[in-house]
Amino acid sequence: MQEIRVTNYPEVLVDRPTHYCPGCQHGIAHRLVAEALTDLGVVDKTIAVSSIGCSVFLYNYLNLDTVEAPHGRAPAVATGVKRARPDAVVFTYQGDGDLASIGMAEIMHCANRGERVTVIFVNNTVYGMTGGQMAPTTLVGQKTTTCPGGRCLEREGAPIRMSEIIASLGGTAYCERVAVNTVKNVLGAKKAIRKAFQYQLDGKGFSFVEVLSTCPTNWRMTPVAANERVASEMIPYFPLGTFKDIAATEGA
Amino acid sequence: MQEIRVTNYPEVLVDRPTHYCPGCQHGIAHRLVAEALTDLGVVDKTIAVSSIGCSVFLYNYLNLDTVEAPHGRAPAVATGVKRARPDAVVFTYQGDGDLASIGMAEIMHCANRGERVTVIFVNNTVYGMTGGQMAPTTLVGQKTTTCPGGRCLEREGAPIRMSEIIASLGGTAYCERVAVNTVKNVLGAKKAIRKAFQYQLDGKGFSFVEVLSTCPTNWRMTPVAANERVASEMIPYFPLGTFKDIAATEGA
Amino acid sequence: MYMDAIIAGFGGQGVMLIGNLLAYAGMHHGLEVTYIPVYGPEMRGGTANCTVVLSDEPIGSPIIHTPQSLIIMNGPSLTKFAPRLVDGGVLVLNTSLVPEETADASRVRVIGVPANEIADGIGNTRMANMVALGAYVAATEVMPLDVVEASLSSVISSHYSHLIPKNVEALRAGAACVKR
Amino acid sequence: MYMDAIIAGFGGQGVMLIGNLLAYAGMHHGLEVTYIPVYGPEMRGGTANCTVVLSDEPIGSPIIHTPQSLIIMNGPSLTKFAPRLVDGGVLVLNTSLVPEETADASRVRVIGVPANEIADGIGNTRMANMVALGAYVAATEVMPLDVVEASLSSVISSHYSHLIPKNVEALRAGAACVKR
Amino acid sequence: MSERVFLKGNEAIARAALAAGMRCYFGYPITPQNDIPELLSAELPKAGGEFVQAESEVAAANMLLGAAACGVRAMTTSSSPGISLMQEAISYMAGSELPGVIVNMNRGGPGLGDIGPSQGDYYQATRGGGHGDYRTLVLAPGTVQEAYDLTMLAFDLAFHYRNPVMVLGDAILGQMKEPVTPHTPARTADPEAASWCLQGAVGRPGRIIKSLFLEDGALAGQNTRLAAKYQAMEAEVRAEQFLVEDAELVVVAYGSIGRIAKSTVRKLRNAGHKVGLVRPITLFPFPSAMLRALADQGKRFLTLEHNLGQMVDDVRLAIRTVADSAFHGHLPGNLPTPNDFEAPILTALGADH
Amino acid sequence: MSERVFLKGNEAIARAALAAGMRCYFGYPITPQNDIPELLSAELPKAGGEFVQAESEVAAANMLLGAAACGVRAMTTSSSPGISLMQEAISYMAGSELPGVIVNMNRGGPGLGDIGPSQGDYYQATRGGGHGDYRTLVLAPGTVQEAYDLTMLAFDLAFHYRNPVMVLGDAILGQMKEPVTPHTPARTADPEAASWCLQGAVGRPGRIIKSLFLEDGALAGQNTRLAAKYQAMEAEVRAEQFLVEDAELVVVAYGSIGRIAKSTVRKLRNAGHKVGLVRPITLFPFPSAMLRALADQGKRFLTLEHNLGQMVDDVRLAIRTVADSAFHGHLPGNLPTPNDFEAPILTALGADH
Amino acid sequence: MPSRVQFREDRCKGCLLCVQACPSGIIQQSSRFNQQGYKVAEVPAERMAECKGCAFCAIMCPDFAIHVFKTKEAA
Amino acid sequence: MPSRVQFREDRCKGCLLCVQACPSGIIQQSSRFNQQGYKVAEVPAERMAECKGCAFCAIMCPDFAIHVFKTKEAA
Ligand SMILES: Cc1ncc(C[n+]2csc(CCOP(=O)(O)OP(=O)(O)O)c2C)c(N)n1
Ligand SMILES: Cc1ncc(C[n+]2csc(CCOP(=O)(O)OP(=O)(O)O)c2C)c(N)n1
Ligand code: SF4
Ligand code: SF4
Ligand code: SF4
Ligand code: SF4
Ligand code: SF4
Ligand code: SF4
Ligand SMILES: [Mg+2]
Ligand SMILES: [Mg+2]
Repeated sequence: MQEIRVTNYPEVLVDRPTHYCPGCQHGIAHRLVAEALTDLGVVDKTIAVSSIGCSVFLYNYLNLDTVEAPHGRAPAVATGVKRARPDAVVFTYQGDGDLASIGMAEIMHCANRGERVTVIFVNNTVYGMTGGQMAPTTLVGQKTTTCPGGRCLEREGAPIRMSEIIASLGGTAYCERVAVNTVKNVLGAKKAIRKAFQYQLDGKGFSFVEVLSTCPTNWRMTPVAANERVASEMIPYFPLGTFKDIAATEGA
Repeated sequence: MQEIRVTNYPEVLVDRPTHYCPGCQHGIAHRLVAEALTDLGVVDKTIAVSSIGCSVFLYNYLNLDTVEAPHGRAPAVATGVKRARPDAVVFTYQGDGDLASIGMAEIMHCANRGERVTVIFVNNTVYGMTGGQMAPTTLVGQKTTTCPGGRCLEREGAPIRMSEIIASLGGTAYCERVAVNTVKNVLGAKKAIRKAFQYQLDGKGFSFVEVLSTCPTNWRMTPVAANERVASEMIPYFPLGTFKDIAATEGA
Repeated sequence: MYMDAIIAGFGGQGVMLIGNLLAYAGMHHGLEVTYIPVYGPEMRGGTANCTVVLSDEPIGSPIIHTPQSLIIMNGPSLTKFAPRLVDGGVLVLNTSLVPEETADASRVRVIGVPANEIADGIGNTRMANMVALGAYVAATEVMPLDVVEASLSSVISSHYSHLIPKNVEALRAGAACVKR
Repeated sequence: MYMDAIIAGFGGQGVMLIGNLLAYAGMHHGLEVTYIPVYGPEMRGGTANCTVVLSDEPIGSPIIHTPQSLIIMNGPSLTKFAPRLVDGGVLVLNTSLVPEETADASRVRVIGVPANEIADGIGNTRMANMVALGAYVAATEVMPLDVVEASLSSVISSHYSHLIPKNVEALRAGAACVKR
Repeated sequence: MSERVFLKGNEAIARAALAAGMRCYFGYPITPQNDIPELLSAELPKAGGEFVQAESEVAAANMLLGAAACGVRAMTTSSSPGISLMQEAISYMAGSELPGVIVNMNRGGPGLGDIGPSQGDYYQATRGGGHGDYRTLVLAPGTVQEAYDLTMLAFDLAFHYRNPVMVLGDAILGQMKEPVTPHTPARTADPEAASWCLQGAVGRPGRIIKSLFLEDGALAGQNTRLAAKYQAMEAEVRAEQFLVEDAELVVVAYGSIGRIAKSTVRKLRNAGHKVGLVRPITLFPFPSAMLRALADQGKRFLTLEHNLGQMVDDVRLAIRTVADSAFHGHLPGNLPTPNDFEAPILTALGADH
Repeated sequence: MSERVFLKGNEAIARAALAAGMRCYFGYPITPQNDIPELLSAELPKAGGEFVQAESEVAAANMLLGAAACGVRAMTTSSSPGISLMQEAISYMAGSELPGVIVNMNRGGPGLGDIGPSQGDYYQATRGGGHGDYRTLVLAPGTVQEAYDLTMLAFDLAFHYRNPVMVLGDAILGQMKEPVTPHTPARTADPEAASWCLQGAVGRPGRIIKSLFLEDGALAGQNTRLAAKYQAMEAEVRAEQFLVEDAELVVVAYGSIGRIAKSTVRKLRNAGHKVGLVRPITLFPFPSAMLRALADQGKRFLTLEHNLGQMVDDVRLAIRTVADSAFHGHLPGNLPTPNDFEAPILTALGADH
Repeated sequence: MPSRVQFREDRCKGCLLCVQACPSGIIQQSSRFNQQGYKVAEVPAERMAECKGCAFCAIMCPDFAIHVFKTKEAA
Repeated sequence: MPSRVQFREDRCKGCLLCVQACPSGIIQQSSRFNQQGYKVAEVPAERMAECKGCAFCAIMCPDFAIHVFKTKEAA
């Protein structure tokens, strides 16, 4: 009889408490990135680009060479990194305010150029770090500190579906939307993130994974209720799935 | 027997020679805007937002209240104008470098918010004003001063199809791509531009007309050859047509 | 008249609320007041503190390095701020969480208040902050307690106004604890 | 040795090319040189001019307000620049487009050259610029003409190198026109 | 109306803008000024105005430009990195002579820095962080009441001079609360803007609002006009003097540091040191003449800032050839208290301590 | 290698960058510097480097930041409005201590201005148009050869100080042609960057390149380090002196205006006027000590700029308490010639003319 | 019903888009330069009668350089 | 084959996502506060035997606060 440990947190995941709020799923996303890099054996050739949002401290939790990008500009910074170090595995980790609002031009053009980088896009429908303002992905009716009456379709427009847009661009090799609200979805997310990095390694082009995530604090919900909202409100509007897979197309 | 003049240039079109190169179709696009505003009887409640490109001098040719926007930011400026003057008819006139490159974030969000403004997007696949550099819409293989070997899909990505992207955004009420390379197409373009303004007047949302246009100078072609290129190379990649019409959808 | 105070504790202990309340009361009492919150370097969790200045003249600095008084709700805050308290200054200490002996009673005037227990007694642990403030007002006599009580409605949203009497009770219990 | 020149004409008349050529030749002749183009306020069409400075010392300003010499290819340029020419300066004037009388021969040294006609004679109107430059070099003796001829390959792309002999012919025809 | 209300600096700015008749607000979230958009997102629509959360600071500043071109009172607010992103648009607004209010709640820099107070953006504010020769009026409140008053004034000045006006606060001013006496300003709109703003060209030639001047001499003309305007702004100089009359040493400090230094000055006065304070309230135009006059009286100077030395340039320029100024910089990243300035002042006084 | 080639200033910069071993270039088209990206789009890939036409100047500057973080030689180039858009990224680069070369071919402003020469961006370049306390080294070539040489130097200095370096030219320098003697620099790469740059964390903890410093005192520490570095940059001061020895009046002018003024000075000397010229080549650090020494000799000063008065602040600060400087600004929008400076110099000399 | 076209020669830039558009094929480039230096378009007098008055030329002209006239029977 | 879970209490933030995920329903919030002030999750000793070792709890934990152990027959 031998007791073995089933849980194996990858070494690249730094063993220290995170600053995230209880139930914030940035932690899960971090772990999945760590696992993918470890599984692919590329940890020591990876360069991370952290962005401005609650996850700016990514570098405190992933023991990687990392550069901090100005708000929204991670895809441009990643472009510079990848051009300087074509052999490195380069990824950005960005929130929805960062990527879909201020950084819209940079993400669109990075994808369109087909930069060989991977983007992990954590969509929690709100500006977490700055205290819960409206994001481009805030759902209609969702209350935030800058749409206190709830987001209004007429006034603020529809929540932006980034995966669908990114998938439509020429340079995108792989684009998928995942969630981490259930065990099954976490496992799916893990596969997607791994695949995204694999495509980068294979030089296929730009790869993009949108991770639906919770912000219990700014949703003003318990973590469990927030997690339930992912299934009840987010996934219906932001459907999970593969929006582009160049290999599938090539195979066809 | 009475001789009547068939050609009726609208009064808002200033009677002075333009600075455009021979065969440059900015002139046609200007005329179509002038005609639409005149037909709709809204000339004196129109505010134009000119952008940075060869057409920055729009205000020299259209006798309208006009503000000059920084490069790429016309949709943001137009948002400010429209919010300040909700009763005005507000439009931007932008080139492909302006709108699809530096101004990508502003056009996406202006459309997504559903600002009640009209955007005339003159796509000539090149940076005209600055001397023929690559634009996001430069066709694969097209030579420019910054892709002297021809645009390369691998390196610079695929030409961006803006109409398709804009049509996918929630706030867009009307989105159409037209050309002005034949009489028939000019007449179609005229209808589209008129419709775009009509939708603004009706408060339906954001309206967008992409006008395929020539830049004989920077294509290094005669105006006639340039005009032929529109049919032979541009339209096949940038198909003409309506990409979104909220009325058509509503009607259905 | 001039008085300044640093009020410090854990994120959830309501130190900002009583700082605000003290400042409001000062204003209602006709004084010049300033209030400034300081969040720790980490944005989420951690400790929090605020500074209140009360004066009958226009106030210069709203930030004070060597305060005349302290309300200390937890251990880390005592460590951080006690050394900066002026000699003879007033230190209201939540002895429910910090042993009274920890404070240097030879240098400053320590008012120990078992704030959590007293609040528990009233039936709401979360009012430990009000208990401490009541003790503070009583100890410093910076203004009459009823001005503070009357100001409660300025800091408690109308949604929670039914809790005002309980808060009054907590303030008074704190004050009573000093009188004894 | 010091000489400066403004060369001006319509957009298509090749004034930039001969400015460049003159500067290159100066460099090959061992001189310090500067060349600077000026496009009109309108970006497309309109007139164009450039300034060339030649010196055996390091050159200060590449931009000259009151030049020592001019090559003027069209009417508007004469109007603009002739008043700024120094007294006694050299004015090479394309009399094919500007009547020689227009220039103030009492103040400056006017070299009238029917550049277009001469170029036409050689069989290529577009070489009027070279005719004018040939005249200029002959009139100012700023350097031997063969240095200019030898520099043609620096400004004419290899694609058009077959035209070099014609350009030489044009330069010489211009020079000849002064000698006479 | 004379009831005192207890407000954060950020709230005071938002309320003042509402009271001043602001019609449009454009902004993008950033600490430490989020109270402003948050308050306005609720209140401005109620007042019939337009609140737009822009996609970025670049967009916000350009929206401001658009609304300003229509002659309406409009504002954007941000903090340091966001203000950097606005520099192109601010230069365009200045070049196009457009009114508009820009609030910078200065935080620590450079780069992402921190979210604490700093005066690191003085140069950027007063010398135009954007390109070209232009100036914005810069108002630097030291109290929450002043934040309220100067925000109101900012709209008036913006329209009077047809120029962007910056209100330069910091994380202290934004977050601190003080009693404020709200009031209704004399003006809440600018009817004279009808003579230049965009409305639609009814029965007149189209108006063009632009900063491109290509024709020969046109840009020179525009720069001359602008320079004359900046000169005229001298009329707006404001500064607080505190105990300078018999002072040997004049401390010069603005904004939050100005008021904190005031506490130090008061304390040192009580200890018998002859020290006074000048607190510039307008940073552009700078109270050079006032300082120069004090220099002429033989006083000495110490400039205190929450940065590594920026305003000290303006102080030294003001008093050059007569006197010079010592400098003490409190480092961004450290919170300033009155104690921090005691030693530097005593040193400058030559007193031992 | 010592063959002279005839190059535009823009071309010289591009060629110098290639010779200096630049690996990555990022840029966005703007007049009057398009020759740089145009040349590099053809040549850099041939040299094994990466040319990227960025979607905007914002993106270009951030790409530069990314490449710099990897320790490779990288550059971006633009002109005034584009440089304004880079201010946030430049502040981040300074805060993160990243090397990188930024070229500004200054055009007329503010706003869209024109495409002619101007020195309107002096403040922005030397005082950090971005937020926070930071400085970039600023090199101001006056000749095409200097444009070539200083571009090479810029890469060395960027890596030596781990700081952005700006090469500040103008539309004159960019468009004019002069003979240049190309050469191969001593360094074309920076192996010592291996000690800090991002490569992948092989057998060592991950490296973090950042400008966020939230922990107590951390940002203050970073600002102290940066200030010390800016102090150390004094070692790089460069300026040209021309006929100053026996001059009564020293003209101070930089870049294109410096060389144009040189012609005027030469002419006035020939006419017997005792005038000399100091042409600062580094604008930050500024040659204050040199000017101060000249002031100590009793000379008088006139600052000439192609703007409304910016560098004159630095001249006055340098010589304050000893002397003062007169100022003459040639207006952006007007092309400067040596004639334009005669009257101002004579006036400053007190000579009649 | 004869029609005719009129070229505003000072506006014409000689781009020849009108030539391309004219269904009658009657427009050609003249050998005349205008002030701007462009060889302007023209319809030779002898072919003007072939003009249909369709205005296709004007529709395609980027420089508003063409006027088209039709002659109608009086009502 | 019994399994067990171990909570790293200093890491736990009491979010209870593990509770939601556990198919055996054996995880609950304790009444213990950790240093950070969170009421940590726990499996009561008496129910540990019900643990399947599926690690669903660990997969859902955002704070890497859970270790899962399985006991195998030795080979
Ligand atoms: C230029 C600039 N603008 C604004 C900010 C303030 N800011 C910091 S994080 C953030 C948004 C974060 O939201 P998101 O990207 O959704 O990430 P989250 O915190 O939700 O994970 C903003 C606006 C900034 N740092 N820089
Ligand atoms: C911030 C900024 N960057 C760059 C420029 C230079 N610039 C002027 S026009 C232009 C591009 C014009 O191309 P496009 O929008 O396609 O218009 P076109 O001239 O082709 O009609 C550029 C890059 C500028 N004025 N401002
Ligand atoms: S604020 Fe939201 S996104 Fe940020 S750590 Fe808390 S829960 Fe996570
Ligand atoms: S450069 Fe191109 S777009 Fe510009 S006017 Fe000429 S033809 Fe038209
Ligand atoms: S009107 Fe029709 S037929 Fe007549 S010239 Fe024009 S295109 Fe030709
Ligand atoms: S289309 Fe117009 S501009 Fe072109 S040739 Fe014909 S008339 Fe002239
Ligand atoms: S391993 Fe499975 S059964 Fe055991 S506690 Fe975790 S989720 Fe429950
Ligand atoms: S999921 Fe993790 S952090 Fe949350 S309660 Fe369970 S063990 Fe604690
Ligand atoms: Mg978010
Ligand atoms: Mg274009």
